[in-house]
Amino acid sequence: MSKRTGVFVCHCGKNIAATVDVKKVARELAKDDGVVFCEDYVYMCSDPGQGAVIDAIKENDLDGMVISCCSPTLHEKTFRDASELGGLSGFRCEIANIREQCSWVHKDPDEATDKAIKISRAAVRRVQRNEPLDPIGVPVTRRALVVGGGIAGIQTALDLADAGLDVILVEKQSTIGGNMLKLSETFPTLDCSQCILSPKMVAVSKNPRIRLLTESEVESVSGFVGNFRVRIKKKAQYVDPELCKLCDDCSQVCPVAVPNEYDEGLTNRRAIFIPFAQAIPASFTLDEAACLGLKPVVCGKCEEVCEAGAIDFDKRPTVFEEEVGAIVVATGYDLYGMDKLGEYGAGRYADVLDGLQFERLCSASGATEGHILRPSDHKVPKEIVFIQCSGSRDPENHCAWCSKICCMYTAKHATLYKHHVPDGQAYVFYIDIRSGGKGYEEFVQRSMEKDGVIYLRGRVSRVYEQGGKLRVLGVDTLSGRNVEIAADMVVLAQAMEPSKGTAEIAKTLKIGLGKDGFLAEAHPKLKPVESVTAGIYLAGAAQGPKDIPETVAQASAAASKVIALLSKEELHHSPTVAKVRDPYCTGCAMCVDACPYEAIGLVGGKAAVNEVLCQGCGSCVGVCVRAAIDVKNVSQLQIHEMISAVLAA
Amino acid sequence: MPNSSQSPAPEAQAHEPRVVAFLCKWCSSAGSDLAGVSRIQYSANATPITIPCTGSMSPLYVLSAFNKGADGVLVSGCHPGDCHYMEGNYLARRKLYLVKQLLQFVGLEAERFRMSWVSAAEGAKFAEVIDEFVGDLRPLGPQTRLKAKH
Amino acid sequence: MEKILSKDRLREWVDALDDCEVLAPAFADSVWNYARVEAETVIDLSHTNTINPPKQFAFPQREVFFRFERADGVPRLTPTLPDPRPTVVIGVRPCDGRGMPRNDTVFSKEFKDPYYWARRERLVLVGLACNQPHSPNCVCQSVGGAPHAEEGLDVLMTDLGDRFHVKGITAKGGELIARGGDAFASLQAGDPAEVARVHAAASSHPQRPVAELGTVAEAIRARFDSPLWEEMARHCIGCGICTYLCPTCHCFDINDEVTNPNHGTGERVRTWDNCQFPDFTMHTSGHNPRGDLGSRLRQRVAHKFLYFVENHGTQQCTGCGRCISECPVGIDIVAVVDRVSRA
Amino acid sequence: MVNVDALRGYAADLLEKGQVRAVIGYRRGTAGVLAQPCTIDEAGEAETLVWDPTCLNNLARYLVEDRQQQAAAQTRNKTPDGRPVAIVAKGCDSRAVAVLLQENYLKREDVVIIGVSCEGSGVIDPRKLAARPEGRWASRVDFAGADAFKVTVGGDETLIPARDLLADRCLECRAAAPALNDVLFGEVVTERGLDEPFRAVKAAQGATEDARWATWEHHFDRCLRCFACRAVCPMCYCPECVVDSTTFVNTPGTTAEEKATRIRWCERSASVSESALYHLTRAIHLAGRCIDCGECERVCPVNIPLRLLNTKLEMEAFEQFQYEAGRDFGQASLLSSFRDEDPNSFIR
Repeated sequence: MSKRTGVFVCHCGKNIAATVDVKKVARELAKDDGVVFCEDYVYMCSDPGQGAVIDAIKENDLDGMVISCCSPTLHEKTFRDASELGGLSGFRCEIANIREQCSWVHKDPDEATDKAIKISRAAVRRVQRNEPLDPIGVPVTRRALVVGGGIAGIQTALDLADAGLDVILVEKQSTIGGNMLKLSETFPTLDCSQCILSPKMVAVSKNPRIRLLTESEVESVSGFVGNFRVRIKKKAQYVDPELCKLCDDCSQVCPVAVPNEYDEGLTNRRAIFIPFAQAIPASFTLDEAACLGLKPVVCGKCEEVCEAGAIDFDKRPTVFEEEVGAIVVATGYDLYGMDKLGEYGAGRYADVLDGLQFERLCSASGATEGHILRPSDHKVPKEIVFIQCSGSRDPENHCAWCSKICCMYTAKHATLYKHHVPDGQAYVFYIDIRSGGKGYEEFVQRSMEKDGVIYLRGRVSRVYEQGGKLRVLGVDTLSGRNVEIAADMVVLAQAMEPSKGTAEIAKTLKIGLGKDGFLAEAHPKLKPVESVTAGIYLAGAAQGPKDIPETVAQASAAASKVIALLSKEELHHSPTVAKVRDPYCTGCAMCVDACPYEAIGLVGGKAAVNEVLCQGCGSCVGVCVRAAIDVKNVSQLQIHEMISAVLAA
Repeated sequence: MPNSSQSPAPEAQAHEPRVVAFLCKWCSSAGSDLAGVSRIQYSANATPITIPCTGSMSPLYVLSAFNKGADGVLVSGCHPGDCHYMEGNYLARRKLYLVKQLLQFVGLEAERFRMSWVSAAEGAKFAEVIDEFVGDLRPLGPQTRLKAKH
Repeated sequence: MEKILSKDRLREWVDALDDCEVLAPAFADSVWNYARVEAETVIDLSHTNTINPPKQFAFPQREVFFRFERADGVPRLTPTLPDPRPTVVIGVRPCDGRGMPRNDTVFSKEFKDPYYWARRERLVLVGLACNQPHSPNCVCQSVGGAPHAEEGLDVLMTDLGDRFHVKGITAKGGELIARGGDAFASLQAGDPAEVARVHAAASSHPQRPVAELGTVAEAIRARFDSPLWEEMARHCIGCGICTYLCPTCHCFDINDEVTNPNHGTGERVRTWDNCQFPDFTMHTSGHNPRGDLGSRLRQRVAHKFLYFVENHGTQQCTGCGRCISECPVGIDIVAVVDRVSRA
Repeated sequence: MVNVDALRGYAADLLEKGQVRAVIGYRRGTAGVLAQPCTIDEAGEAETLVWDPTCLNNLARYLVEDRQQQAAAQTRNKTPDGRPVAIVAKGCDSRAVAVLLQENYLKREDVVIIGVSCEGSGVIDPRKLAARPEGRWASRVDFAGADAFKVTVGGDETLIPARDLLADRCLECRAAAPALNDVLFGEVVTERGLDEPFRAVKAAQGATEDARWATWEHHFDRCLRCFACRAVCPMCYCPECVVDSTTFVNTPGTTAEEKATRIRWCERSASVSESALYHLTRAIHLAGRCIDCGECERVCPVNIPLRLLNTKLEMEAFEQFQYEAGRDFGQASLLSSFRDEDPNSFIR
């Protein structure tokens, strides 16, 4: 226990001193048990302030230090480092937050001063029982896992491999490329999406450091930063990509036709098929669910015609266990379900499409080979309506958030439409145009001015079919008039939502989700690519709506974080972890059940903490009826003393 | 007889409630920081004690605070689903629901124990929670029921 | 001094004691216990024995010795001697009356405990003789007492149906009766005989014998190391019922209760403690000389029937039977003494 | 009807064949009407076993004692006798065993549960018996079907309606026969026309806040801190009670620092505040663990209705979390588990 505690009370210029009588705080604290040094100072975080900490420790032989100042999120590290320089363990230094939690939120000087004394006093009582801990060293596995093979995952994997790290890239579908592979052109440059993406896909397939596992999913994760153990399940590989010669004989004989998800359901495909010509791995694949029967084989025609002998119906799923040091989650987005937009005729009328379907219509690799034709009758639409914020920015009925990219892709769609159908008319219903980004505003302006797209500010209330036309009822709030357009096609700029399975992967990886279901970053400003779990990073639209350049930037940022992490010889883990008081433990295992990190096990009938897994949350403390477990430096004794200190008259 | 909640003694009217606020480090403590950064003014009656997670709340912290004379005890953590440690707030919710039920059962004034979810982004809500709590406590006067009488 | 008090005038007497704290048995929560007599209280002396003996009125469960604080770094102590109102306890059963002088001995023999005596000197015990035993576990006569024993009481009342025979035993008792004035009547001719008849009838109820009382001390000494103790204590759960309810158990613990930890303010407090708690004899080293149930049962029984006899010349047990009736697991001091004696 | 001779024979047989180390059961006490706990080590003693409505104790308490002694023997480097212990268990007692199993305090193979049915009735409340004329002098109480007890005083036998003598906990009992058993004597009776579960606690919480506090202040004030409630409870097996360190865990390995840093949550003074802290902590520490054997209330010398504190929380556990202590020893404990739909509306 600390018996020579020092206290510094920071003025923070006037930030604290204007409300809190810092001299009085120092005077009162000086009277407390074990406080041997107590002073106030104008700016503790300044260089002389830190120097004063170092000097005070040395001159007064302090074994504990409290700085009453701003929030510990700001300068805890500063003062712990200063303490170390003074020869005192950083863990023997605590911050009393008398600025954010006191001087800034109270006006009455007496009340604020009284509260500042209590806060400081509690910190003194706590620090007096802090242990001088050493960080826990952990070895590192220099290999990373990337979950999701869209542009985010691809970029991360390439950057990591480039830095000399081995990468496992796991993709649920049979090709990498994700949603970007479905796009025709990209805003604002209108370059061909597949043309800029496919070189990266090929680079993935050719990179010896990247192990690509398509049709695979992460089943479970255990371990901790630097040392995760992942179980990955790969579906049965009925077509061997090494042997497949892409001759297409198999699909010619396949009797099955099902909607082609890679073409957003606009065309059909066979049970054995290749998603795209550019697919990586470059191989046909067999859709188990659509196939007439594999066990026992019902049809077997494809196997008969395959000269390469690439098809083997007896293949089974395989499960890998891999060790990795870091994980990047890049599971991407889905468009908000069309079925939820009944008022816009979605799902009812064949010519009401979502944005990705429209991309497929525009794409040369799509069903219409790049001609914009109505799915219902293959006629060229002469009047087309684009509806923005379809499902976005509607907290009552749909998604509360702005999906960020729809303004831009709608402008792109309208432009592309005009390029394909110069005599057609495009209308865009919008709430606002959000075109922040390099060249973005200019692009939108061009669509209006050069391509004559008519922008109507207002919401659409209803879309219904009448006389072979889609009647779009809306309002133009700028002119204050109701608008009715007889359209041939309606395109809904559906909101972006986290891809299906995001919640499951978050649970598997034990990372948090925000209220909206996107993966939660550790700090909205300062840690935008870190998840709340150390060693797990986020990239792309799984973390929130974003466009391609932003996704690529975040992917590279995540990669650089991983590179920095895995470049260390060993990792340091916070030592404020749970500690079992052996004689008190009865082995009831309530803590084992309560621990979210599986960090506690029973050894010899008593709870034992894996200090490396433990994050110090204290769930174990909260459930232990025997008080047989504590988190170091926030022990129950310390909390008890803090309660006493705060309430002592 | 202890003070009745219906008719506080005259001196009780002037009593300034003393509140211990257990704040989880990641959400509610950060939320209180945001209230500070935003300069949102609120009552100074609550003294914060930061804990790693509401899941680490021992029921004894609550009982002990009342024993030592707290007029009110607040436990504030992350919204369900937002726990930095994934599950701690769910464990806390179940446990502290029972604590609250028990305290009410023996007749501690129901208003004296409160729980809230305040995220790191909810500085304004933090201030509201404290002000409302202190406002509700003020008419009750001093907490005499569980307080140690020395 | 002997008087007759009609039952309907008992209240008159109590009302005359208006400067005193008056306590009498009351049946509440399904148990008899002493309660303060208030203006509206109907005093009911049909009680079996109270669950708590009257020792608490001289030896309360919590006694503050002094307060401590530190002002400007200098410790300061403030002694706190109790200064109670005179306290009259009505309806004390003779077994409990006999308990008081035993406690007086403990708290005065080597050191006169000022806290105990500050209360004790202002305590007046008004006994009520038992006309029949209250339970099969009443063994007052087997330990040298009687249903109408006067030892330790200031006044003894005997229930004669519609009236009490009231006898002043000590000077304090006499004064107390005198304060009742007209409420009391003189004895009639037949009263002494009636009192004697009631006492004799009460004494004639058979009670369980406590072995050969004179040989018990020697028997315990001889069987100190007998495995019998552990066998008899096998189901003891180590609670404090037998000792806390005992009219003569008097062990205590002393603790500092800190009220302001920042400035070292608080009180030094004496609280009851008891030899049946496992930590009672726990040493700082971790060694516990009475670490098993048998040695703790032996301590309790030997204290009553051996050590107290050695130190003070009489058994400490007064036969109230509480420790038997209230033991959650049926440990029966009469049977224990009997087995040890016959072993 | 439980055939007591068959029960004795079964116990004797277990001991005879060396299948168990001991049988924990009930025998006649030496004072008063109540049976008392006993531990039978030899087949010959099985004759003394009894089963009647005065067998109040929850004998699971002695499984705890037994495990502690086994552990102590092990630390003294004695080879412990690894055979199981048999225990005579009522419905509530068997639920206590289930909680001990759930908490790894025992292993299933370490205990042989000799279940006894409460005959559709239950055990008596000795205070209710003592309150009747001559009740203090009763020498025997026997089951007389589900609805009555046969009370013997001197040579006289009287039938008394079961409701008049039944312990409160038995009036509200939902399982008067042990579900967890290795052998069961007597019939499983599920339908009982007595009180609804949680009737008493529901009545108590109907009072106003001030009235509730007046009641509990009165009770906390009367508490002697004899800790009989804790001592008799099979679930209160902590090596050291967090509220009052009456059982110090002091080993040669305990450091001076540890001795100096025990948390004084609660003072030893038997004052309202300290006793409240003790009882409330005990209640919350028993949440999801109390199986309502009612022993705490039965043994309380000043008759504090302690059962209410525990049943209040068991009622909440049952109604809000569909959790029943002792129902299934494989379930996760109440407080180390949660569900998304747990009550949330009490939170601001």
